[in-house]
Amino acid sequence: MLLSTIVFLPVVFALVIALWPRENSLRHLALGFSLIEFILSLKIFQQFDPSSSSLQLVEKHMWIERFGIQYFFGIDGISLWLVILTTFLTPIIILASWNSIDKRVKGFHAALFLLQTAMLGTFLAFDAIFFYVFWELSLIPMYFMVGIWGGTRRIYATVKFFIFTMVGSVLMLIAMIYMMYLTQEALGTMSASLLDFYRLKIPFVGGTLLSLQSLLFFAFALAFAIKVPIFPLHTWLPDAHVEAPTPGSVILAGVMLKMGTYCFLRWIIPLFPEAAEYWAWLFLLLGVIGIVYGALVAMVQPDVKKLVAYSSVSHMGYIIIGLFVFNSYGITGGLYQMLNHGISTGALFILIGMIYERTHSREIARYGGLASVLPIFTIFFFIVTMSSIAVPLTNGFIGEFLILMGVFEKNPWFAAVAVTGVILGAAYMLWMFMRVFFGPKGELVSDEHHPLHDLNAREIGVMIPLVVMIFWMGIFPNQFLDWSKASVDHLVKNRSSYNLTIKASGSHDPQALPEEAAQ
Amino acid sequence: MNMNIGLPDLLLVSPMIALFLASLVPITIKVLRGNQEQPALATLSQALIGLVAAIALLMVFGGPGQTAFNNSLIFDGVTQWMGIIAMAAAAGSMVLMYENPATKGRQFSELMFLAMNSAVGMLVLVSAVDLLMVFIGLEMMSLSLYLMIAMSHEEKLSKEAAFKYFVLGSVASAIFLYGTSFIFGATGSTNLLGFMENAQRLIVDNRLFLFGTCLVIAGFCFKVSIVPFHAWTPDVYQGAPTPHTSFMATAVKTVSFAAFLRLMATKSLIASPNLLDILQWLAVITMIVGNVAAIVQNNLKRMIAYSSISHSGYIMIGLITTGVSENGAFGAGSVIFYLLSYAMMTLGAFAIANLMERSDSHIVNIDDLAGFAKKRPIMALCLTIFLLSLAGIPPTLGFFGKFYLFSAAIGEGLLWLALWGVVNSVISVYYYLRPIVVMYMKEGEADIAQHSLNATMVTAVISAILIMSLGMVSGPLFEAVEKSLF
Amino acid sequence: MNHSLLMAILLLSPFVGFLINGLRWRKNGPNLAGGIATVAIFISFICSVLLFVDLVSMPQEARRIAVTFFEWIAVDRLKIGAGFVVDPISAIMILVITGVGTLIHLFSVSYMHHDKGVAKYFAYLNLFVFNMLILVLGDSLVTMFVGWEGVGLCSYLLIGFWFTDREKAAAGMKAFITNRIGDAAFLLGMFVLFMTFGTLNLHELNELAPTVAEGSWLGAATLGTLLLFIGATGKSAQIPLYVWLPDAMAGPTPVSALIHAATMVTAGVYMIVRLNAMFIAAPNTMMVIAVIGAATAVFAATIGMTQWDIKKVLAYSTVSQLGYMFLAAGVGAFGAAMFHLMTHAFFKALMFLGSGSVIHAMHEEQDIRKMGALKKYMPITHFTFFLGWLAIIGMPPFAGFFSKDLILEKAFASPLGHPLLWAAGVLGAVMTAFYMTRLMALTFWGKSRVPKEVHPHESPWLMTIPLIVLGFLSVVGGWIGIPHVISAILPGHPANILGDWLAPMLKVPLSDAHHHLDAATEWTLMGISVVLAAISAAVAYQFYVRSPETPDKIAKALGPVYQLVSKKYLIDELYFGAVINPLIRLSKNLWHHVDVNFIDKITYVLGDLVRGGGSLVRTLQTGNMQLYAMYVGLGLVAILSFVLMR
Amino acid sequence: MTADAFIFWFLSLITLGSALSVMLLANPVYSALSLVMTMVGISALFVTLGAYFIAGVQLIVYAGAVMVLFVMVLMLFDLRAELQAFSRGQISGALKLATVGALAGLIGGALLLSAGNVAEPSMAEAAKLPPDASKALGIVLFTRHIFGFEALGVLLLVIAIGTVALARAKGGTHAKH
Amino acid sequence: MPSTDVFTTITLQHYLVLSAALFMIGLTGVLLRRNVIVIMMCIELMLNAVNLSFIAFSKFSGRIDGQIMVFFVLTIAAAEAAVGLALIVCIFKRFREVNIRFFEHLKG
Repeated sequence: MLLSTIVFLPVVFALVIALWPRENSLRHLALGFSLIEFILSLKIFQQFDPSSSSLQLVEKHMWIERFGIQYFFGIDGISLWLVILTTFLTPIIILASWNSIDKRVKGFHAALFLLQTAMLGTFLAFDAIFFYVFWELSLIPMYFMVGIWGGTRRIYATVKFFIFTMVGSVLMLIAMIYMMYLTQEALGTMSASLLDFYRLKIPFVGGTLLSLQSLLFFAFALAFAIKVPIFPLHTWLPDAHVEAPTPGSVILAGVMLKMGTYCFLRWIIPLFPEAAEYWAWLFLLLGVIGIVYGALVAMVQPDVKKLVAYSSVSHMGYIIIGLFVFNSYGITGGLYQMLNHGISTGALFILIGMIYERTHSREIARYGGLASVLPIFTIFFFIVTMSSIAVPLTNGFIGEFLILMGVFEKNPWFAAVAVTGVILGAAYMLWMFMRVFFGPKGELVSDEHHPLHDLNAREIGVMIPLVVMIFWMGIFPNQFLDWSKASVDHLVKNRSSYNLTIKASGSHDPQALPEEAAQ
Repeated sequence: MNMNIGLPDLLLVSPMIALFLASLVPITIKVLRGNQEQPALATLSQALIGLVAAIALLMVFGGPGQTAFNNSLIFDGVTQWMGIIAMAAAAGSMVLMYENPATKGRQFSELMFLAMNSAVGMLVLVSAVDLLMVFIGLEMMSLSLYLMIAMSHEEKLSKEAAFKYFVLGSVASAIFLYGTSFIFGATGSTNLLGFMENAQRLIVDNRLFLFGTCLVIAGFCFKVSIVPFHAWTPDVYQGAPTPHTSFMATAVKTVSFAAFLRLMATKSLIASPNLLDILQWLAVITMIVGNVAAIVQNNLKRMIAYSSISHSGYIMIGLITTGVSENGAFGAGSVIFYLLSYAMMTLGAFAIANLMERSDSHIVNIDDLAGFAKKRPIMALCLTIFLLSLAGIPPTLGFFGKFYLFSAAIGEGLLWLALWGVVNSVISVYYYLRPIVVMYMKEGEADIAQHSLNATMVTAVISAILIMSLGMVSGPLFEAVEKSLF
Repeated sequence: MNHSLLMAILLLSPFVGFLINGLRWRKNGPNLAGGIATVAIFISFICSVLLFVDLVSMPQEARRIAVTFFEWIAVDRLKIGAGFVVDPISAIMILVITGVGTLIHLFSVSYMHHDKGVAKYFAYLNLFVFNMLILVLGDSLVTMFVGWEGVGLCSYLLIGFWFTDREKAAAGMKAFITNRIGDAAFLLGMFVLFMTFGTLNLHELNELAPTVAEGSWLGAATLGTLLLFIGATGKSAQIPLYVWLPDAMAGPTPVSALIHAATMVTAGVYMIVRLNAMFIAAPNTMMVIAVIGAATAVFAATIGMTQWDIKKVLAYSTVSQLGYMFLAAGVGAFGAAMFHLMTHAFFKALMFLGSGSVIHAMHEEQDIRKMGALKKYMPITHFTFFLGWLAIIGMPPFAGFFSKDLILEKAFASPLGHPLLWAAGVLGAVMTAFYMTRLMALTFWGKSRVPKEVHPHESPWLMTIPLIVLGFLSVVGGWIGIPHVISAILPGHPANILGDWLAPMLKVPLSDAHHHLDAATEWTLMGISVVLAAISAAVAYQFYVRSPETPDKIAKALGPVYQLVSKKYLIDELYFGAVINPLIRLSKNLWHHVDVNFIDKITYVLGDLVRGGGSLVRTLQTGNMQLYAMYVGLGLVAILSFVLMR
Repeated sequence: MTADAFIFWFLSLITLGSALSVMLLANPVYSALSLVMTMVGISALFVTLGAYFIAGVQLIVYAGAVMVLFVMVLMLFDLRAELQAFSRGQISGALKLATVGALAGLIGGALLLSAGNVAEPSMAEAAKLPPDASKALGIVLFTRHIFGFEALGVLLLVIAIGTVALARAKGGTHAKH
Repeated sequence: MPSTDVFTTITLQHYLVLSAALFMIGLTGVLLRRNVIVIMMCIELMLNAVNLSFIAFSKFSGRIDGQIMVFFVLTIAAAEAAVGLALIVCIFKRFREVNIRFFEHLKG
């Protein structure tokens, strides 16, 4: 029941919030709820067995028997940290948006919790259609978040976001249905369970796009590639980020983009091993282009948020190339980088939100000399910047290092190009940092009428956990990687005939046993 | 001639009888009261009781696969489900009529009488397996509808709509009949069950039968507004009073598809690849035309009208699936399920449109929704649910409708139809999002009707709740539908 | 004492200092902050000494104290621990770092006394030392890389310490990004080595290094070391990535002394020495290193001769001296490289601190044209600076003489060496003597050109004590590496202590392991360089003290050449014009033309297509029902004719 | 040429001719009268086909009732010949004609070639079919098609009430301006 | 031989083509005429064509059901005419116009 509780508790929270009569205590309530959820998600560690590569804490019930669609939650080392990331970021987001969301507070928090459910469900669902429901569901709260609480061009941005994402996912739906029929052929009964999908041997012919496996591969890949986003499907991202309110940006960058990369790892690579292998060059190429392109374009952005958005394109490029080299380094690095990016880019967006609250501008040119006015803010921003450009002992380094190493093992040339991202990343971040924080005071900073105040206790409280995580993950990565190691190794070793078993024994959850026995 | 017609037949048609008798109640009361309207609520309740009775009788007596009156009527799963959907949708629409400025008030009894008899026609239509009965049912339904539309208190557009509908409908009827005559000529019978076994052979060998089938299909296509037989739809939907539009878009469309489904169930498509192809193209073109035209609309009703055209295209996918599969239960089930979801969400959407109408000639534009979310948050949420469901976003019922439809199509190897379907659902997202955008993200003072519209709101809320909750249990529901067929 | 505890204290003491000062950066005053920081480093120094003593007490072959605190990254074959190792090479480094570091901290207390951000300054400085220690102690390339980037980061922070000046902030950024270019190559180098040898542990890499020299340019060892060397050029300011170092003088002067002279910039050399076996296996790399080193030595020296900023002169001098170290490393004389590294740390730190003292006295004036005759105002500074001067121009028996001489000798005689390399080295030495003398002359000697409102004065004792200590070290520092030929005539003094100390760690060039010059040649070489340097110094003295107008004449006579050199060969402009600006233009074009006008355009076009279709349908929907009936008819025609086909 | 054939050709000529005049004549009253003529022609054709009862009904219902309705409405409106009987728009006109032409070609062609496609005469029924089939018709109508017949009754009732309601409705036939 | 056949032997096809011709004339009228009443008449024409077709089939296939169909169609056509004329009157009252051109408010 743990996973179900974790996934669906936020819906209950959302309902309670929607019905809560008093506006002024709403934020406290939401914060409390999100903390409860976070603590609950930590209970996973208690019950999770890191030494097993099997699917754990499984909850499996038939949902739509006609198609073999199941209510199927499970967790393994790959999804574990993304779940924690999601529950970890939510209280931070609520705290960060304490003042910035000043209209329709109720709706905002309800949407946030709904979104949390959708994201958690995406990470935990192991049935295609069940998964798809969460996947699509996540669009709606986000759509409202950007559309209602966003900036001036919010409607354009949010519709673009919705339609871009939708384009990819509908093809995935078709592919999923097709695969359900394939399971019917192969296994006798129709099943939408991912574990049954894994058992399929889908015919693959190299050299052509038209072999079944390649077509299915691309149908899935398109959906995920748009979500990630991979160049050249990224143009929705900068718009969405710039227009989104701070919490929206944080969720978007922190978790939603990870849904794409996570699914590459969960779906694409094990489901279509030959096609993934055959088309890996394409994704490596696009990933590398994304890294360089994102970095270059980020460099010349006049808007801080857009800069960070493009930096996301660049960082997500790393994750993609990491995943598509199929070795331990790349995949571990990719997985780690997902968490890193979630934390550091999330933190960047929070920080940008904080300064935006003070000056109502994100134009780099109007800043300057902020460091002497807002020293605490500067320190946090600097730390996060360091994480973003992957300075060792911050989390970013571990991810990038492993990814680059993995890519190098597979194809040194791609690694050589990708490594320029390390340089360009430093260039655009530090250049921006210099223009905003250093030098003489800019027009916004020196405005006599609106003296800027440094971070208050709440804002520091928001940043502290993030900063702690940045260093914790940078200094003790093994504490994190150990939980995923078995799953990643299992994936890497058995990629061409991947399957996932359900962990039957050793579960601490007494209720899990009869359910599995029923299976 | 074996002519034993007896009580069983009467029991089977008891829903129609009951509904007809119920329809006489309000109008009789009006006559007895000296041409004075009884309270509208009483009229409405009588009508609803009639519909509920019809549903109940349909469920009780409409056993699996029984025929009545010498095989001219059949009572099977399709009849039951489609009948129930249509009756429920009609009931919902009648509730809207009760509160719409263009339909409430004077002559409400007559309106209810016509609407209920239209529903009787629907029941005939859903159970008809004889093309003659189909024709009678169709005409009973349509003629009442023309009169209903023309009776609107709005004096200009509704009249035009009624007349357009009438003329084009008559032409379509003529075409349908002409086709029927060809089929009669070719087979000596107008009963679908009569020539079912031969249909596959005839469609290949017999050009008369082929043409007859095509003409009949064209007649159906007109009723369910498949492009290019659709042109009446936007105009009539816009011109008619909103509850009537809802009535047409939900109940009428459902039963028309039921009759169409019967024709498809003759499996003649299996033998005729040409017919199959052209139907597929019609489905695709319908989806595209409906969706792209909806994008450029400002009038809310007109937009929903075009969207309804595109939904016909989706349902066509299911019909084609039914037509090409050996056991059409999956396809037919998906069609029924889709119609169920479609009827609910469209009814809901029209309920909201109803809410917006201030006078009998008020035209509701999408931009008028600005600020709606602030003024009526629950209604806005309901509309959001309806629109998302229409767009097929999970976990709404609309998503599952599409899912079953596309699954059925893929199962029959009609992958490319499913692909067109999903591509179109992306296009449709654009315009379904527009009202949501306007409601939630644009500032404005939504002008909504001042008079009380409780019944409309209840309808909307019930629809919304059903859409959200039935989505979760759609599996058993779909299985129930599928198992009850054929 | 327990080694791991000692090591932990060694490493963490500066870090704790950093934390204290960093968290209380608004509250700690200069004395408190400085005190904490200095003590922190001094504790490290004591630990270093203790470790060193332990090391000495061990048998020669087993001189290695390795501590692994925890496993840091473990993925597949990659196992990186938070492991630190003290061996003869790193022992020297930690002594230098903590020793010189303590002095510089001490100096800073006074130097930064009036700065508002003094606690922050000390925090950064401590952090730097912490990172530098990680760099030198790290037992694998990755741990080294942690320090490597960490010191770069601190350097960035300290160069841009006075960030309200955009120039200074930009200098910091330039340093970081230039370093990053090297770091990127460093990463690739690590990957090459790891993929080939399966480990990144320095010790294991040295063990696994090929025993036969690689001829190919693409061999693992060659490629890996070459890439690592590119990393080193970034960190150690060699051609072509040296451009950041002169700009780095924007930071506070003690920072220049510590980071940009004594410690950080030598990291590249240190890295090469650590991996000497691997480098030795790659003669092509060695050749590149030697050539780059020699070229940098000469090239930077030429620029140094034309600069007017006291710190810029020293900066180019540093670049040049680093060139020497690379030259040494490149010819396989790792011991010499380490030796020069150490002596250079002493005298260059001295000179930087001295210049800091001068700048302090001159109220932040750095232009040597506005100085002169400071000798009388600042006797201690002058005297110590004088010692440094002697050391750097290689006058025996000062520290620089021995190390530089050793390098030149190896450049000439090593199997990897070449007379041309030696010649370049000598040329560099000559120029060094010239510009250093010029610096001395213009700053301390000759006539005073000090503006009237400035009243130079001797610095306080907190600043002069480090100068004195370093001055002392500049004199005696070289005595631990006295060549055999000299020790032969200096009975009682052991020859080349340093060489012996390092010997077990170092591999000599593969061919000809026991190559020795005969004494006469050695003497001759020594003589040539010393005499030429002395002459050069004398000429410079003549130019700048006796007849100050001569240089101008020569400059005029040289015309464009002089201009070019004094403008640093326009390398910065070249980089900007050829790389950075085009890159920014490219980026803008990418943004406008690819993102906005192409990818988004496609979506707009698709949208317009759909809307166009919608408008088309609208126009067909005329409202005329006869037309609608015609559509019905047309549809019928379409269906019927279609079913007739085929 | 047999008498049958002559009668057929004669009647077709009348029917088609009057049908064309319905379509072509500008004055709606003439159209209406031509329509009556067509009905009569068709009725006569029914007779040639042996459907005497239907022929009678045709005359009574159409020529009698329906046409009277038409003429009454025409009188009500008091319409004169229209200046433009046909829709404007040459392109659309041509298109419409082309459509009808194509349709006529397709259907006519199919019908001409349909000789073998007609259902085999059902021997059982044909035997029972007397020359005057009215009785048989009645039997079939009230047995096999009883439900349709009843439904028809309902339909007529509904239409009757409905049209009256419409006439009384706001904006209906009796509405005032 | 065939030429005389066509004229002398009246077959089913003769009736069918005749009915088709009537149907097409009716359709043409619906498409082209502007007076709504005439359009109605043309619709009646189409229905009559259908009736003719039914009777012809009925005769030549020897099934009486065709006549039943015609019976129904006749009745419903009459009902349709009643409804149509009621609508026309209704429209005429409102628009004072029977020209189809004036009923184009709903479009787009």
